[in-house]
Amino acid sequence: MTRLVFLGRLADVAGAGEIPVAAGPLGVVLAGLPVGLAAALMEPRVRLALNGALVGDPAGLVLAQGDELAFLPPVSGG
Amino acid sequence: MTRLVFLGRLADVAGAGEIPVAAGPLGVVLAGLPVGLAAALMEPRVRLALNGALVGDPAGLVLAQGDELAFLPPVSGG
Amino acid sequence: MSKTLVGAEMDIRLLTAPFDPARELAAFADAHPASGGIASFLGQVRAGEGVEALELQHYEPLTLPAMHELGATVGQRWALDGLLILHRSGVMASAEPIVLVAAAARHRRDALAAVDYAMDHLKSESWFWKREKRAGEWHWIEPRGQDYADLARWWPSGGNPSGQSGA
Amino acid sequence: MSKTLVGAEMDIRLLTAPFDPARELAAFADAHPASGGIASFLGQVRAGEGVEALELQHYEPLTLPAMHELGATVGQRWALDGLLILHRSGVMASAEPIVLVAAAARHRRDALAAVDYAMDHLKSESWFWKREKRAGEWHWIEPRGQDYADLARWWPSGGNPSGQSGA
Repeated sequence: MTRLVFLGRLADVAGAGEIPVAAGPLGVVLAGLPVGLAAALMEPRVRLALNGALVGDPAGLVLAQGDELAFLPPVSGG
Repeated sequence: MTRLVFLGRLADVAGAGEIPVAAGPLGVVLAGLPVGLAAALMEPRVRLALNGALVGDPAGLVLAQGDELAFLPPVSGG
Repeated sequence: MSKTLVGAEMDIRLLTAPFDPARELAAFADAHPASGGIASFLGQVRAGEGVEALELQHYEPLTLPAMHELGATVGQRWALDGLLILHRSGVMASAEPIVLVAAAARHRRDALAAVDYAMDHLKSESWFWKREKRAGEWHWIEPRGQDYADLARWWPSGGNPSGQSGA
Repeated sequence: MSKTLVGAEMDIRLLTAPFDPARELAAFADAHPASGGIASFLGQVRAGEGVEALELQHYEPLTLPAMHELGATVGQRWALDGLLILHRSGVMASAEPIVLVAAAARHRRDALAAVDYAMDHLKSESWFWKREKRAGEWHWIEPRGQDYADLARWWPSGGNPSGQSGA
């Protein structure tokens, strides 16, 4: 199991702050999500953080057991 | 009678925060003061205020009865 | 409460409950009697304007580390005796404090510039997602263009500004 | 306590006894719940460095009127909801507050710039004469060159800066 975490408005789109998914390549994980959610997560301005570290290039990312992948829309600031 | 008021280090030179003097032209008033004090008061950086209003050009100033003439050395700020 | 030492004494906290800015500032001033000046900025939820509540969401693994990085940058950039950065997350009511930044320094300009810089970076680059409740409905807030303009003041001229970095 | 109204609510006071900056700031923040931000600067007598006491002398007919003029200028120059300028005169001990300036504004930059401007002008142009007691002896303080450099930041480029004007 691995967890997808949604921040800001992405949590509204997902209907939850996080969801559990099966480990595997990110492309496969996204393909298993509702199409509206997958589209929102793949917007270019959405950043990714894997286990608390920002992901430079998400292409080819493979989620392992216990991983936490966070989807970060543009921040609104403090 | 008219009063001369000394601010900052000028009060030290005068030995008092203010002194009473006879009314009359400023030049005459200054000539009646100890020479060291008169010299300190006439330094170009010393500003004058007559009854609370800054004096633009002290030349020809004549002190009337009840006037207060303040000698203001450069301020050190707040 | 989290403390780091990088020259200036740092007090950087991410708070999930209301705080008292006057008490925090008084403690900060008491801690820095040798500093000539203390500059501060307090951001609070604007009363009126129909905003019933404000929520700031943070992401634990990123938000606080980025605040510490910002503190370290500010502490290296200006000669400070101390730096305080308090930031709320969670739901806040009208007029409630959101953020308090204070800098203690020997020289006034260092303290004021440090607060200015920290606020610009907190407002435009920190990992917070904000929404407002109006007429019973929550609305997410997108970044304001002004925040990026404020930030641009700190770029070296001719520099190549990077995108949002989170610190 | 003296109040003037010029758009922003002004609270400008020349104090001859110690004041509590935390209490003043808390009251100021409470008075401006609709302001997004409150910037402030607190100047205090530096502890250590051999200074046993600081004295600020004022000249009643000039000092307070000039503080009010400065407040009016600041209130016209930036969009503020409120402006607080408190300044001590008399003898102050180590770590005692000297000056507190606070500005409440809808926008952060207005509040910070207003405090910055007010401090620069208070430090270099206001009618105070300062002396320090070291090893039992009082010494008058001359203006610092830095104060004038700070002030020059606000001159319009190409402008013709006047000499010290007292406001």
